[in-house]
Amino acid sequence: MITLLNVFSITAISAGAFFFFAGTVGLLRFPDSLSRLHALTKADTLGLGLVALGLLPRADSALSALKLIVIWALVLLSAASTAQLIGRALRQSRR
Amino acid sequence: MTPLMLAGLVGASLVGLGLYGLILHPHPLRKLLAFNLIGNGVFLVFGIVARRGAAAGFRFDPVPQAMIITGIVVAFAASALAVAIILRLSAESGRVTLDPEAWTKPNGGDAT
Amino acid sequence: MNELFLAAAGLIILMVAIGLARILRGSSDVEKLMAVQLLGTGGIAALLLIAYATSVPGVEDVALGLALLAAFATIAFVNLLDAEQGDTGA
Amino acid sequence: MSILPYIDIGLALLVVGIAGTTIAARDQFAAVVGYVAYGLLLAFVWIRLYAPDVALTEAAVGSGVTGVLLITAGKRLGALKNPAPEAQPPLTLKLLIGVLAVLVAGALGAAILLLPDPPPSLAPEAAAAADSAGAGLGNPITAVLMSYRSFDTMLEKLVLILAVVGVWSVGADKAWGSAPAELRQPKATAPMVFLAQMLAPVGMLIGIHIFWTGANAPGGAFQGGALLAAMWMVIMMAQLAKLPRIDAQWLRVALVSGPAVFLIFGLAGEVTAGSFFAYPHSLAKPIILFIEAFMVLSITAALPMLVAGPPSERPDR
Repeated sequence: MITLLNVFSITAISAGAFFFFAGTVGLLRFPDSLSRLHALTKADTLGLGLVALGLLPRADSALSALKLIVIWALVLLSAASTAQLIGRALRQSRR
Repeated sequence: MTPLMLAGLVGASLVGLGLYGLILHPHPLRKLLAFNLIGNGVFLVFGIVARRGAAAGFRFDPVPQAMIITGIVVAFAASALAVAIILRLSAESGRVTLDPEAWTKPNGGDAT
Repeated sequence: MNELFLAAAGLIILMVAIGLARILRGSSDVEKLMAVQLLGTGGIAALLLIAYATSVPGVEDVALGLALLAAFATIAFVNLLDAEQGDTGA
Repeated sequence: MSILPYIDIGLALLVVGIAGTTIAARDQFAAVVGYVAYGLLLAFVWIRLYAPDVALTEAAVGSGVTGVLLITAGKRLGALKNPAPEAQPPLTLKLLIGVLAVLVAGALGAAILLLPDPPPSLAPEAAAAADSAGAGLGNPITAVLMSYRSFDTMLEKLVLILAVVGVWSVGADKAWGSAPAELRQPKATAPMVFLAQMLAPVGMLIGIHIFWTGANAPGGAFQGGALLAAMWMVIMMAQLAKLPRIDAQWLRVALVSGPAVFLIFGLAGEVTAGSFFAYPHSLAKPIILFIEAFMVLSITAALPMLVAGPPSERPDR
């Protein structure tokens, strides 16, 4: 059971780190601001979610585990909405 | 090189950077920002002392940490007061600079 | 296991550093807002990993606070940029 | 062979690098964004020093709210983007100041490298104080703030109020009593309103939780209050609420309530437990939480007022 959980943690965290890598590659390679914003907010949010998922089995208590999930939910909400806000501001500044 | 020493050196460099900015930037808000950097550096150096209390059988020394927390809030209050005074100063004088030469010149320097 | 956490944290910090360097060198003001966004996600992930590996207690609350503040700072910055465009554009 | 030292070095370089960017940045806006990023990173360093309480305070007050204060001020100065390049100081002066800064930083660094061994510590004393007066508090930092150094904490609240009074008093005479200038002029956009409506309730819950849990775990009145203040500012930025007039009765009561309650209990300690700021042993925890609740109220009211600045009669200035 322990090893199974460890494998789960390792897989999730490795995948999370990969998505951060992908997000940064997008940030460096994409041609314009809007697509860079897209790479940053989507890939990194997914990466954070996977990292939080991988840390779940290691949480001290049920409350800590719940907080990890809330952190992800909070970042999901704020990343999606602030991406909208930044995107709007980008479009307006280009005009 | 322990993490403690490293953090202390970060604090020392922050003080240096802040000092440089505080003296050289003519813009008042930039001076304020640089001053905050100095403050953070000082807190960090002070925090090293907090962490070194670990040798006495604790993971940290709570007294300096509590004082740093107090210090951060007081630093913010002082910054807010400084901002208010800067805004008032520029509203009265029409200038946004603390460059002494801009103030001594008869009517130059107020580019903004 | 802890070493793996740290390795992942190291990789994420490296990515955040590269991203920050790219963003803060960028030309437009609005793009610079992404720096805060980047720290709001990558920073929190690295923070959680490091704290779990070095067993710092109660780090979830710090991460919650950071997530809230990253959103707060972005809102404040966008708000002022918008207000500025409103002044000149309309 | 651990990776941790390399992560530490990388973090240190990153913090110093971003701090350098804020000093070197050409325009005000880039400097402030850099400063907020730097503050969030500094929270990492505090986590590495096993100081999550300080990390949270630094991130909330040191970087978040201070950043918003600076950017709001920059906008009001109309100098968010410096239209004309400012006169650069001469190169010799730059070099001179650079050498001075390096000398000061070097001296500090040397002092750190040469710290005495074994280190002096107040931890045993504080732990004893936490055991006696702050009984029942699992978080030694809260115990220190609320009992061992309680006088400091109360005076610090007074400093916050003094700062608010100071900020209000630099406003124009005619504007006295009216509300500070709005944090935002044009109509709020739909995503902003949505985000504020979703974020603020959750954020307030988290702020209250961090205050509540501060008795036993990292967190406390400052951190919780700062988060609540940030959420109040979000609400005002999305124009879901207006900035209060500075002569509003409730605002003033909220501002003063923290230190006032603290002082009342401190004086009561003189009568019941024999010394100023001493709490009866069995009631220490509920009393401390009660005082802290009012301190949270004070901080939540004070921080947005400090950011909003002096009262203004016109909608924009």
